[in-house]
Amino acid sequence: MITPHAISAELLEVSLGPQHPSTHGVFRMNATLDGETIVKLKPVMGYLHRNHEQIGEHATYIASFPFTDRLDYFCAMSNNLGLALAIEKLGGIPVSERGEYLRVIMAELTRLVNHTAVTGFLLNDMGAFGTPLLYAFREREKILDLFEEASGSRMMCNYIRPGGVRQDVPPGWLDRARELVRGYPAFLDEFERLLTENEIIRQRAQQVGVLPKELAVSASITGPMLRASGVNYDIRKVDGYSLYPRFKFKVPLGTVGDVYDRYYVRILEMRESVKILEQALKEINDASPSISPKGLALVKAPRTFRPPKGEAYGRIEAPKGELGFYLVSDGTPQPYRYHIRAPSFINLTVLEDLCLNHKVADVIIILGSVDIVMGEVDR
Amino acid sequence: MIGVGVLKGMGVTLKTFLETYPWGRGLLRTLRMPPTNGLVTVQYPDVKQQHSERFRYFPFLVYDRTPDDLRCVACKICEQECPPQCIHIVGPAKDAQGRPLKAHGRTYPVAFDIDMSICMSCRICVDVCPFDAIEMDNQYELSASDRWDPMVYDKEKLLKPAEYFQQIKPTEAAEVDARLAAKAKKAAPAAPQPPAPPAAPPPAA
Amino acid sequence: MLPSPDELKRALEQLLPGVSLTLEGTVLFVGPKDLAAVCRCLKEQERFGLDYLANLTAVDYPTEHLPAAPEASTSGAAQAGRMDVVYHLYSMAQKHGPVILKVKLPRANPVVASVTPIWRGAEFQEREVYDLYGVTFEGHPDLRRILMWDGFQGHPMRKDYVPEDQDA
Amino acid sequence: MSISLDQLFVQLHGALLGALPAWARPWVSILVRIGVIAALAPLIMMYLTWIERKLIARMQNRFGPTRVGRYGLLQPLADGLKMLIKEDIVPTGADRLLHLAAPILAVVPAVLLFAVLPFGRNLIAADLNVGLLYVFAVSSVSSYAIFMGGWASRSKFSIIGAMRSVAQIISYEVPGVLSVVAVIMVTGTLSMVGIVESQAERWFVFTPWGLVGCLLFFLSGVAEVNRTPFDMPEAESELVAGFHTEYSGMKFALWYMAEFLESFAVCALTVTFFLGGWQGPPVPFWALAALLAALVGTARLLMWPVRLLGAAAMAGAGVLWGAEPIPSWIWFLAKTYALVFVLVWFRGTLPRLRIDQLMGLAWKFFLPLGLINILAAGLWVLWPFPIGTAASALLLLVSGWGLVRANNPAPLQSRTYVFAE
Repeated sequence: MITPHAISAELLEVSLGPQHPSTHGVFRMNATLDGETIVKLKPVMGYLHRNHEQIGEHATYIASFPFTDRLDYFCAMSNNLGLALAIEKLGGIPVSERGEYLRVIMAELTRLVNHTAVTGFLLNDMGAFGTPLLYAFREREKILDLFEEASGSRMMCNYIRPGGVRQDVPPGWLDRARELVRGYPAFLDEFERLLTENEIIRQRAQQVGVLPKELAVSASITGPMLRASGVNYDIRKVDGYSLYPRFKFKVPLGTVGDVYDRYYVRILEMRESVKILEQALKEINDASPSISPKGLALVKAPRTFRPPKGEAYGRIEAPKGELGFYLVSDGTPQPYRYHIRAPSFINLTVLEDLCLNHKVADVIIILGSVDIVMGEVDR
Repeated sequence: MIGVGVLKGMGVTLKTFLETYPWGRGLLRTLRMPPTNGLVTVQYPDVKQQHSERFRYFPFLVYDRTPDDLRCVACKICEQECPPQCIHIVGPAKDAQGRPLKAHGRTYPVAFDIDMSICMSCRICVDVCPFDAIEMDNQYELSASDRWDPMVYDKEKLLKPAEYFQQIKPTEAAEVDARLAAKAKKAAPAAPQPPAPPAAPPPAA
Repeated sequence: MLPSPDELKRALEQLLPGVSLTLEGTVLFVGPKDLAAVCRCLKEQERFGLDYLANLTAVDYPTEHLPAAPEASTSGAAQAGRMDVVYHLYSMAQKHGPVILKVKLPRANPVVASVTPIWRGAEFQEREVYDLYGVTFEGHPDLRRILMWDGFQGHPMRKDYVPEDQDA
Repeated sequence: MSISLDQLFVQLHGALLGALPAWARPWVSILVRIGVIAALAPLIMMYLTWIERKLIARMQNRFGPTRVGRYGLLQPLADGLKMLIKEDIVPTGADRLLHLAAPILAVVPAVLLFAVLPFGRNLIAADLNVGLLYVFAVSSVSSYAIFMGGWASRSKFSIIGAMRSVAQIISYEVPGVLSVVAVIMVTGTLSMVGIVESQAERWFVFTPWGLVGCLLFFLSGVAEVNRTPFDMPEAESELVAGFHTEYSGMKFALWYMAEFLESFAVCALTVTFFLGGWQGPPVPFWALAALLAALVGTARLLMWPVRLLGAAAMAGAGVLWGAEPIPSWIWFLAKTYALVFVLVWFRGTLPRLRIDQLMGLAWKFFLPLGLINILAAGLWVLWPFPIGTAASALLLLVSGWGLVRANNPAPLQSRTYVFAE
C-alpha cells in the first residue's frame, strides 16, 4: 500500500513576484511547493515603501491629503475622508451638511469603483482573459469621469477637506451622478450574468481559502473579507460617522468565508452602496455651503491650523476595510505623529493560513480576493 | 443545471461582440434586446477625450497684460505649502541697496521654477495663493526626452496670459476676476505705483 | 456597554491586583511588564470582550524622560527619551470601543511583550513597529524587518533619524 | 476546358503538371504541395492572431489592432518584424541546444498535420489510408517539445508549466482518440477522405453519438493545444507564461506559431470527423458572392477605389460561377473558422480550471463518456433508424447524467447570504 507520503519529492521554492503578472504590484510571496501544493508561504513586502508616515510628520495637516490619494490609489476619496475625520476630531472642526452629503456620495462612489475593479481583477486572476476586468473598468471610467468633474482629477482626487469638500460640485453634476447610479444595477446584473453562476468559477472559488470567523476576528481582518466570513462588523454602522445613520442600508454577510463569498459579498455591497447613493442624492440640498467656514480657512491657509495638544484616531469603513488615521498633535502646524492603519496591509496577515495546502493557482485567487493595493501595504 | 452558467456568460460576450457592429446592433434591436455599451475605446492620438473644466494638470503663472505684469509677488507661500516641494522661488527682486523692486506696483520673483517631474498636480498651490497668481493648466502632453532641464519649468515657460485662463476655465476665471476686481476697488484710494523699474526682467520672447 | 476609562481602570485593578495603571485623559498607561496580562484580561473577560486590535503603533519622544520607573532595575536613571507603544482596542462582538492602551518604554532599549499570541492581527503591525522604531516585542513568532530590507541600519521613523541623501 | 470554382486549385495544379515532362511530374507535384503548405501555414497562423485579437477586443468593447494598415490588417507583419529584431535571450545555465531545438520541434508536427487535412473535394496533400493514425501520432510529438522547452529554460515557472503540459496532453489524448473510434467504427476507414465522404448524407454531429463525440473531441483538442479554459501550462496569472516564460524573439514566435497552427488543426479535424468536412448544402454561389460584394462595398475604412474593385470582382465571380453550388473548400474553411470563433469565444469568456480539476475532468468524465459513446455508436449501427437513434440517445443521456452525479462536482450549490442591519 502506498501512502501519500511514501512518494516524497524534493520541495521546490518559488518566488512569486515582485515581478509577476498577478501579484497586484510589487508584492512577493516566497512559496515552498510540494508538487503543486503550497507547504509554506511567506509574504515579502516593502518594495514600494516611501515612508509616507514620516513625510506626513514633516508636512502640514492639509499637505498630507495629496499623499493619501496615493495610498490606495483606487480609493482616493475615501482615503481623504479618513484623514479629514481624524483632523476634525483633533481640531474640533464642524462639517457643513452639504459637505457631509457630498462626502458620503464620494465615498460610496469610491466603494463602487473599488469593488468593481477588484472583482474584475479577481476573475482575471482566475484566468478569464481580461473580459470581466475590462467590463469593470468600462463602468469605473464613468465614475472617474464624475470624479474628474468634481475634483479635477480622475484618481488623485485630493477633494475632501476637514469641514467638507474643497469645492462644491459643478452645476449638473448631481443629475449626472443620479443617472449613473440609476444605470448601475443593470451593469451589475450583466457582470453577474457573465461569471457569477459559471461552473468553473464555482469549482475554482468555492471552499478555497476558507477564513474561519474566529481567525478573522483575532487577526484584525476588516472590510468585505471579514464580512464574507460572517462577522457583522461595518464601521459605517458601528461608529455611525458622517451621515451614515441617516441612510437605510444592510450589511451583506457570507456564510463560508471562501474566495467565492469574498467575491459575492463585494457584489452585494455594491448593490447596497447604490441604495445609499440613491438616498443621498435624493436628500442632498444646497441649504448650506459645501465646506464650513473653519474648514475653508484651513484650505486657504494650512499653516494657521494648530490643533491643541492631544491625539485622535479617526477610522472609516474604506472599501478594503478599516482605514484608520492616528494623529498626535504637539500644537505645531505639523502632526507630531501621523500613522495609518492600512486595511490591506493587515488583511495580509492571514495570507499564509489561507493558502496552506492549496495549489499554486489558488494562491493567486486568494491573494486577489484579499484585495491589496501595494501603495497602501507598503506606504 | 450544469453548463447554464457557462452559456449565460458566453451569451454576454456574444451580445457585447454583436453590439460593436452596426449590423449586430440592428439584429439585437430587432430581437428587442436593451442596448449596451458598444465600442468605448477612445482612439487616443487621433481622438482626444473631452476633459471637464476642472481637469487639472500642472500649474502656470498668470499675467494680466504684459508678461512682466504677473500677479505673483514672490511671497513664497506656495513654495512653503507645496507637498512635494517642487516649487523654487528666488525673490522678490531687489535693487543694489536691497530695496524691493516693483513692476506694475507689485514685487515680483527673480526666478520661479517648478520641477515638472516632481509636481503631482494636487492644486494646493492654487488653494493657498492669496493673489490668485498661480492656476492649474489642463495641458497634459508634456513629455520630454530628458529628466533634467526640459522638465524644470522656469518663469518664462510658466507664464501664461489671463485670457488663456479665461479660455480654459471660464467659470473659475470669472470667480477669480470678480475677487480681484473687488480687491482693486478696495485698494483704489492708495497712490498709484511708479512704472516698472529698469531692472524688470525682459518679457518672454 | 463599555465602561468608561475610569471604571475600566478600577475594574482592571480589581481583577489583576498589583497591576500598574495610570489614566491620562482617555488613555490608559500600562506598565510594560503587565501589558500581556492586561490585554489577555481585556480580551477574555466577557464584559470587555475587546476581541479586535484595530491599531498598534509607536510614538517616539526623544526629549521626554521616563519618570522614575517602578522597574528601575535597568541601568540607572539616565533614560533619555521614551517610546510609547499605542494599542487601539475594539470589540467586534459587542461593537464598542475604543480602549486606548499605551506602554511607556525607555527609548534606548525598548522591549515589551508581544500581543501576537493574543491577537493575530498584531503580527504585521509589531513587525512594522520593530522595523521603523526598533521596539523589540518579546514572544513574537517571526520578528523581522517588514518594510525596509534586511540589511538596513537604523529605524527610519525615529525622530533623530537622518536620511542618507538629505542634500541630494 | 471550363474552369469550375470547386476544382479551381486542382485544375491549376493539373495544368501546371501538364506543362511539364512526365518524369518531372511526381517531383514537381510533391514540391508544389509542400510549397503550398509551407506558405499557407504561416499565413494562417498570422491571421489567426489577428482574428483572435480582433474578436476578443470586440467582446470587450474595444477595437483591437487598428494602427498598422486598414483594420489593422498588417499588424501580424509588424508583430513578426518585431519578433525578428528582438534580442534572443537564453537564460544562464540553460541547455542552449535544447532551448533552440524545442520550438522548432513544436512547429514541425503542427505543420505536418496540414498534410492530411482535406481542404476540399480532391484537395488534400496526401490522402493516406491511415490518415487518422498519422494525425494522432504526429500531434502527440508536441508534448516532447513542450517538456524540452520547459526543461531547457532552467526556470521554475517553465518546468512547472512543462510538467502540467505533459500531464494534460497525455490525459486528453485518450478521450480524444476514443471519441474518434466511434467514427472509425461507423465508417470503417482511417482515411480522411473516406470519413468525409461517408458523411455525404448526414453529418455525424446530427447523430446522438456524433454530437457527444464532437464535443468530446473538440474539448479534448482544446485541452491538448492548451487553450482557455484549459490553458494550464501557460497560465498567465499563475506561471507568468508557463513553459515559454524564458523565450523571446523568434523562438517565442515559433511557440506561438505551433500553438495557433495546432488550434487551427483541431478545428479542421473536428470539421472533418463530425461536421461533414467539405460537404455542404447546395446553396448557389451567387448568394455568397452577393454577400461578399456587399460586405466589401460597405467597408467604411477602405478607400473607395478598393471598395469598388473588390465589390466588382466579387460580383464578377458571382456572374461567372453563380449557378454552381458554393465550392467545397469554402465550406470547409467556413466551418473551420466558425470553430475558431468558438475557441476565441471561450477565451473571451471563460476562466481556467485548476490542474487537479482538469485532470479529474479528463479521467473521470471524458474517458468513461468516450467509452460509452462507442457503445452508443454500436447501438446506432446495430438497429435501424428510429430505434437505434433513440437507444443511443437514451444511453448517452442516462450515462451522462450518472457520470455527473457520480463525479459530484463538489460545491455547485448556490449560496445564501445574510443581510445584517
